[in-house]
Amino acid sequence: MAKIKGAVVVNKERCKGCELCVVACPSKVLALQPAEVNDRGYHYAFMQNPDACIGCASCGLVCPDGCITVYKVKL
Amino acid sequence: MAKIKGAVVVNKERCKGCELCVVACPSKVLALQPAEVNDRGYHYAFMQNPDACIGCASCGLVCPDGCITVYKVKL
Amino acid sequence: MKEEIIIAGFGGQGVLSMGKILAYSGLMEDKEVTWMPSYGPEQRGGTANVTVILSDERISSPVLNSFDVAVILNQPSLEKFENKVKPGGILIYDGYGIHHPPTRTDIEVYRINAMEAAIEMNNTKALNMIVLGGLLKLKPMVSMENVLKGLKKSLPERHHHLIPMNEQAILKGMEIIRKA
Amino acid sequence: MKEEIIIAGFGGQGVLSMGKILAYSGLMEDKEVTWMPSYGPEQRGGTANVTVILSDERISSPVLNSFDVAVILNQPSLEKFENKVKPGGILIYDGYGIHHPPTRTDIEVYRINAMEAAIEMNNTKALNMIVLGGLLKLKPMVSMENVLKGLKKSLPERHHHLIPMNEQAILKGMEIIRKA
Amino acid sequence: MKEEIKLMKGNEAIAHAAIRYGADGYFGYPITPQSEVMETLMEEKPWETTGMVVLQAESEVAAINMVYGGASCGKAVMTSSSSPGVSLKQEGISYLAGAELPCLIVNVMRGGPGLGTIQPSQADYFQATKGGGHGDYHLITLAPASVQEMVDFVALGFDLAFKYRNPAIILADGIIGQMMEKVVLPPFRKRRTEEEIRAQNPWAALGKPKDRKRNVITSLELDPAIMEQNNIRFQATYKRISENEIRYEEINCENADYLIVAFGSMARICQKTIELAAEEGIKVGVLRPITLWPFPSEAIARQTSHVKGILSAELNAGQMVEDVRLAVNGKVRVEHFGRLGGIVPTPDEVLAALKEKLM
Amino acid sequence: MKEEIKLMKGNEAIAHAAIRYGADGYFGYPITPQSEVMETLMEEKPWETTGMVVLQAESEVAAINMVYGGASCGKAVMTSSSSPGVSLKQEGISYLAGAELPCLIVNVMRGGPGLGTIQPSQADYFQATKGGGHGDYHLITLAPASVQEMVDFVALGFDLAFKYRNPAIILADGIIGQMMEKVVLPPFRKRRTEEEIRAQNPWAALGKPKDRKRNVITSLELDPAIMEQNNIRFQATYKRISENEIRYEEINCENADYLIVAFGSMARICQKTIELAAEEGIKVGVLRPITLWPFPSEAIARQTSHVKGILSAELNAGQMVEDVRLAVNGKVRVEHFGRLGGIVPTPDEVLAALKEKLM
Amino acid sequence: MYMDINDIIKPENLVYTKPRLMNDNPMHYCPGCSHGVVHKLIAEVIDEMGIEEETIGIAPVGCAVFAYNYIDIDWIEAAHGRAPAIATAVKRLNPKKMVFTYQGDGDLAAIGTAETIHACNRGENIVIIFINNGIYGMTGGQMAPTTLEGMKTSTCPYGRNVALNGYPLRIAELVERVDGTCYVTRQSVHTPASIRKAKKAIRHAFENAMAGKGTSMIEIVSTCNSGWKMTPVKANQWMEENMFAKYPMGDLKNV
Amino acid sequence: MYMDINDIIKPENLVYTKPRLMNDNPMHYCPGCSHGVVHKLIAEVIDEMGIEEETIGIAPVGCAVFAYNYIDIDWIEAAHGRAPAIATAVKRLNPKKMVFTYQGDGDLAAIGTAETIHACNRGENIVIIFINNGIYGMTGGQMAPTTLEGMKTSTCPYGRNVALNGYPLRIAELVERVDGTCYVTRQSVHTPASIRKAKKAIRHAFENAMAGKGTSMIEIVSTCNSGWKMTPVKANQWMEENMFAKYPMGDLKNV
Ligand SMILES: Cc1ncc(C[n+]2csc(CCOP(=O)(O)OP(=O)(O)O)c2C)c(N)n1
Ligand SMILES: Cc1ncc(C[n+]2csc(CCOP(=O)(O)OP(=O)(O)O)c2C)c(N)n1
Ligand code: SF4
Ligand code: SF4
Ligand code: SF4
Ligand code: SF4
Ligand code: SF4
Ligand code: SF4
Ligand SMILES: [Mg+2]
Ligand SMILES: [Mg+2]
Repeated sequence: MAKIKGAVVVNKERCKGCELCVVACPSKVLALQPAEVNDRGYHYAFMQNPDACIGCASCGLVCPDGCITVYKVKL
Repeated sequence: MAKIKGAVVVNKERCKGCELCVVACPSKVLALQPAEVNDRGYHYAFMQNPDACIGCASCGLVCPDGCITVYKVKL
Repeated sequence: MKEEIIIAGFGGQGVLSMGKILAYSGLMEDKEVTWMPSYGPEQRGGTANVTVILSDERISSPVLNSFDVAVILNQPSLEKFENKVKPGGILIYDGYGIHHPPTRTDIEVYRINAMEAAIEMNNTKALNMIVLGGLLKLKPMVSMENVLKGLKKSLPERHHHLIPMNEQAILKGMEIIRKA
Repeated sequence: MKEEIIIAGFGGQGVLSMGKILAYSGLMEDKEVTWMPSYGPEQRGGTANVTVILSDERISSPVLNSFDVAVILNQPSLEKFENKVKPGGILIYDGYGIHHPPTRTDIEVYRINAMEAAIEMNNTKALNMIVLGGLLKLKPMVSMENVLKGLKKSLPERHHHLIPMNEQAILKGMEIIRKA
Repeated sequence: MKEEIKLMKGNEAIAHAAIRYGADGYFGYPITPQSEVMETLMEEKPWETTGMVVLQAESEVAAINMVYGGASCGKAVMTSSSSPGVSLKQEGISYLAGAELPCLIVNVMRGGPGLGTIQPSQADYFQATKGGGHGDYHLITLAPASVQEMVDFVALGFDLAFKYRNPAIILADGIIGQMMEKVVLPPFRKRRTEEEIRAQNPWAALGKPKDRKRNVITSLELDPAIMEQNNIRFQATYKRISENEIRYEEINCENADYLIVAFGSMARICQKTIELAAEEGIKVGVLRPITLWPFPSEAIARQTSHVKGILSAELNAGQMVEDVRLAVNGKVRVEHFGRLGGIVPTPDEVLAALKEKLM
Repeated sequence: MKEEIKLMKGNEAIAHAAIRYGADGYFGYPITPQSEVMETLMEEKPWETTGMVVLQAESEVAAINMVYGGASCGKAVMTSSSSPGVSLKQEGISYLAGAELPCLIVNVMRGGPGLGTIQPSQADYFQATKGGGHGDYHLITLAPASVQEMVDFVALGFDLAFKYRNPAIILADGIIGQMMEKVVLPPFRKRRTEEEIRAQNPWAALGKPKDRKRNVITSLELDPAIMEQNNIRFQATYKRISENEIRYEEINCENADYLIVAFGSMARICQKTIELAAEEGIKVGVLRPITLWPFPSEAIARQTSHVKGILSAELNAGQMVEDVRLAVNGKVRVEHFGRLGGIVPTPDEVLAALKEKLM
Repeated sequence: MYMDINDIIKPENLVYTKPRLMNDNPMHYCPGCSHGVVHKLIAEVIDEMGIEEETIGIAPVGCAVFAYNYIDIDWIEAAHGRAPAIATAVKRLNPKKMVFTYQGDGDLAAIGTAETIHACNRGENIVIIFINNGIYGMTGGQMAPTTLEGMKTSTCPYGRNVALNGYPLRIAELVERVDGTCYVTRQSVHTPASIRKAKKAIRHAFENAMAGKGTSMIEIVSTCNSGWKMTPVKANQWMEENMFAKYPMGDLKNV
Repeated sequence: MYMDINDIIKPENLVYTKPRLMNDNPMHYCPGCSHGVVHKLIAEVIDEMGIEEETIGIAPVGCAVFAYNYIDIDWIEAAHGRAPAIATAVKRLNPKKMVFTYQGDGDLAAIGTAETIHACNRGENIVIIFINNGIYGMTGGQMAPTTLEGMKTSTCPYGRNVALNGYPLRIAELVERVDGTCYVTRQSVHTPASIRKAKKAIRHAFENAMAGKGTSMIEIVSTCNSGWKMTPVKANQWMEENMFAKYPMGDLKNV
């Protein structure tokens, strides 16, 4: 079985830091920036643990603001 | 079994000649006046066949205008 | 020429359609016409009336408080309209529905036993046409030809076969109307 | 005496309640007060502002276009209100939310690192009280005693145990405000 | 089909005129004295001929919002009702004005307030002309005085509504709605195709092609600065309408000593008053506003050069008289005469009132 | 409990004043900027203390009809809303007037037309004073200019409504509703008992005892002759109200050369304009109508003896100015100044307008 | 034994007469209209329960708008469709009173749909009497939401066509599903037996309201012979043959 | 094998992104609001069906009033509660277009009850997307007809009490009973799986409308974390634990 690897890009300025992607990720890839905020004052999401990403798109699906783009490769 | 006899009084001026009492009567007691009309122009109901009345009150029940008073005696 | 007419009776007596035929007839004669009905809730049995004006000139007010001619088919209408007839005007009534006839002496009163005649003709629906005949006898404001044309216009196609019968009723009315 | 003040920031920063406490404090000093918030749809994260007027006399217009003091807690508000401060007036801002500080030179500009201090105090909710302290340091328009009374009035009973902590925050704010 | 002469009720006339105009839709709810509008449409089944949609809504509120929906697509849509039903439509009417949508509303007025009576009245003048709904807006208000005008004002109302992107209302009453008169019906016009609508009303929400931005029909604007600009635009439209679209009829006005201002069926009655007055040697003229908004203020003001007094005769307790007074601005005496609750005065009553109040 | 001094929003003030007045019921539906009225009532739970009923209705239409129901029983009941919601209530309001029912309506106006904006406005002046609903009727219209008046006018509105058996409306705006000011709350009054209501309002539908005929609350009358008599009775009531209940405030009017007429929050702003004008040596007075209907026409007419011009300053495109012109009847120049769509002008803007338009 | 009629017509032999609470005003209804029969039942129930002094009726816009002229209790005339909202306030402000609405199918099932559903959903302790005659009687026989498929009215002169006009709406089936109703039943008044049943239903509903059990709705499938353009006798037949299939008799809910 | 992120982030590896029809305007919704998720699904379905030029959306009064700012199709903003009436006219006048409404629970289940039931009963060929978040979000968190028993809102600050405020109203169960609906389903968008299901439901509904099968209603049980005064994550949990019992997931009707 081919191994799958993924990566996501979060639109930092669009993100509202709702945390829904964080809890939806099966691989605990994502987290909210603990201190830094974007221009609108939100602690935005980022890949804290990028290696674990399997490109399942769960984060993208649940993001209400359409901030997440997901990429996937089969190795 | 005691025989039952009834009689009805139709409020002639209130009657609108709708004929509902006529068809509701199980004993074919009632009819509409064929020619005569009341002040409001209606062919009102009357006891055409008074002897047949059994005082069942069906006519009174169905009369929308509350024109019929029913009396009954047990002989 | 200008005729201001009120027609009044019970709801089912064909008062409005009599007015309508009169109005259509006027239209056929190229007259100006207005037809203004009383209107109200739907219930059967109430009274109905219609004001019809036929005129050679543009008609101003469609609403009138006095009339050249009153055609009266029941008692309540008589009570309402008897004193709205202009002095010298005409009042026509059907004897069947009127128990207390009109009393004014400054107008011409006519009686037409239209209901009786209709029952005789075996067609109580013809009542209003008989009355119309009586009216036209007294006031030949439209020609018979145009009345028939008016009838055709006001009846839906599927009822056109009834026109000859209506014509008969009108002629009957012309025959039986008489001074009261 | 009359002070016309605008307080502005993000929705969650306690802007409206800071204004409310100021207004209540004024009430305790028997001043006339008006408190006029911006209002809008419920969504979190928008900006909010409130105009507070304290005066010894009856207040006419509660709506103002220029202010004696502006208290500014985020960038959009700075952009909106910087030029609404009267010449010679005061502008106070929190360094945390403001990346591009004010540029006017005809007004007195103060900076208060309230967010930093609040984080230090482990109580980001205290942000607005720290700022209030800073404001009162510059403009002692109400006595501390009456501020505490005002706090009591504006907080529901069940939150009265928080008053000492609020007092501390106010004192902190008085301490850390400084000319920018 | 060509022009046709017919005898019909005002309400029926509205229906026939709408079909012939090429209206796209009618949405209504029964109420006396105007139910014949929808009944005639249902009888005529224009959906089988011109393609016009006719729908009985669940309420007046639904009906006016259906009109809002249809108008949003650039369609020529209309509704009709009578006084209580029109009150229910006020929110919707304000939305139509706020979203700059053309449409035609018909009010065949009956006596109020409340359930009132079903007899004729003109007591919704204020509601139609000053804005019964909220906010600053105006309806182009047409007051027919004959069945022929019921026909004519359907086309006029739609045309003005589309010209200015603003709702128009025909303010009739029970008399005009219920009476039959001779009418000349205009020839049939084709309903506009979707392409024509897209071309003529580029703002219409008909689906977004690739080559334009999305169209949004809305009256919402939370930014007061922009909202003020919107309102300024509306006011500019009202100004243009006032400059171009005032209509009125002057009857016997040139040499009149007294002027009656009256609209709709009341104007018909007052025409007879002129005759009665002439018999007594009193020179009376009638100025009949045809557009109630915009109101013919200047035309009335001009009359003050020669008349001694003005009577505003209305089937209400005194509504249009305010606009007459505003027009006259104190130059001559202005009085009101009205009958209420469904009573229609006779021509001689009007004359008596004129004599009593002005002479 | 006694009088109390508090700091609160205008909307909250309405709620507290209603409880203290002894109101029997409130029926409302949420809408910005007045939702705090119902929210405060729900927080206060008066049903556990005074017995007042508070109910969130399914719509504004339901709410006004609940008011109609409560008023029919002789109860002191009220509703509140903002512009679009008040438009929906127009049929119900006309019914309340037509059935001669007392009640209190609150409109905290926002900018229109349509969904508009939620910012403050005074563009429902026509709707409230001329009759947004159908038929000839009037609402007793009170225009508060402070949170204290929001408190006071609840009692005043109810009292006038019951005195004349006619609905009263508080016509406020987003500023008055949302701002907090110091208020003195009146002491609590007991709600009237059923016996008291029966004695004071013998017309109330509360169940028919053997010793009177049935009470029927209705606005229907199919006989136009009787309906006209009903309307004549309403008009007589309006006349009595106009004779007895006009209220207004004159600020600096005695020696003024120019007069500003303004109501509600706009009058507050114009008070500051007086000061600014004085600095420039211009003598300006403000006449603040407190009752918008009946309108203080005579008080304004009296000012024409000494002022050179009048400015009607409003948060709308020109509504009250018509009543000012009608009052002045051409004697001095009357101009209008307004901001639209939720924009509130500053005192100096008003002064600039005054100078530009009148000097 | 021969007995003269006058020997029978004596107060002590009375078995049926116009209800005491129904006054002598002649009713404006068309001859044979179902409204009159239902009026009588309501008057009888109020009388029998001894609550005439505590009862407030809400009359609709519709043919029954003049109900207040015929039954001697206090009445409130409602704006079209709003009777349930009015009843809500009347009952909540006077919790011990008996409050009922009387509404037609245009009133209740068209313009008043929201008020009906929400009063039922709040479980207002009121009774809703719903006269379903499949037409707008008062205004001249227009289509109602309950008009049957194919049935002709003045606004569907070629018969109701579901593609154009939608389906006949069964309101009782809807309010049955709403939690606030305690009793939903469908009755008729076209025969002596059905009249007796309908009266029992009305009585049960009134008792529910007084006991605070929630909202009761009694739908009475009725005729409008005038709107249907039939004689009253024919209208009753037509109703049985056509209406009852779509609107079946009996209780839908009784908790 | 180690792979750099930049080796993955390449157009050819794209598996998920913001829908094409959703533009870049920042949405005004609170962080974590369900509205955004549903917007995305609608945008995707329209795109996938290739009907963007034929689709007209009706935006409500409610938090979603600005839906028209985010999805690049033609829109009509509706008066509060009236979207189904507007959609009726739009669809009947433009029978080939795809017309859908997007409504909150205050909009659809309170003030718009009559318009909703009647559009469904007429079987209008439209789609109704019904966002049931148990509260009036836009106006500051007042009680909605669908607010749960005991749930606190600004107009029931001590929790919804059925005696005072009535019962939570299940609209889907009502419109299911109405003959004009062809598809009535209840969905949610709180997990990737539920989002995938909800999208299928929306697609099915859109196809129904284009095929002229009648009215489809998709109720989406949603959160309003702001009105509920919870974090978005907590709100989703609370919804599962509390809302789903009263508003169970799944199809109620699919004909
Ligand atoms: C707001 C409003 N719309 C319409 C009307 C006109 N109207 C009077 S009665 C009625 C319908 C009557 O039908 P229904 O409720 O079925 O009662 P029925 O006469 O059949 O007993 C209508 C539409 C009105 N009075 N008010
Ligand atoms: C006629 C009218 N009444 C009330 C309002 C105020 N209002 C705006 S949105 C809303 C309710 C929103 O709730 P919901 O429909 O559940 O949508 P949500 O915001 O929860 O998504 C209300 C009552 C209005 N705009 N118009
Ligand atoms: S694509 Fe899957 S694994 Fe990767 S971050 Fe998103 S949810 Fe986690
Ligand atoms: S779900 Fe979207 S908005 Fe929420 S934190 Fe993640 S990226 Fe940001
Ligand atoms: S009482 Fe019975 S038997 Fe006698 S007339 Fe009436 S229905 Fe007939
Ligand atoms: S049922 Fe009554 S109204 Fe009808 S005919 Fe018999 S007595 Fe007369
Ligand atoms: S119109 Fe129909 S419902 Fe009305 S009274 Fe006549 S029969 Fe009865
Ligand atoms: S208030 Fe509620 S529904 Fe509205 S955007 Fe915020 S979370 Fe969403
Ligand atoms: Mg009916
Ligand atoms: Mg909601």
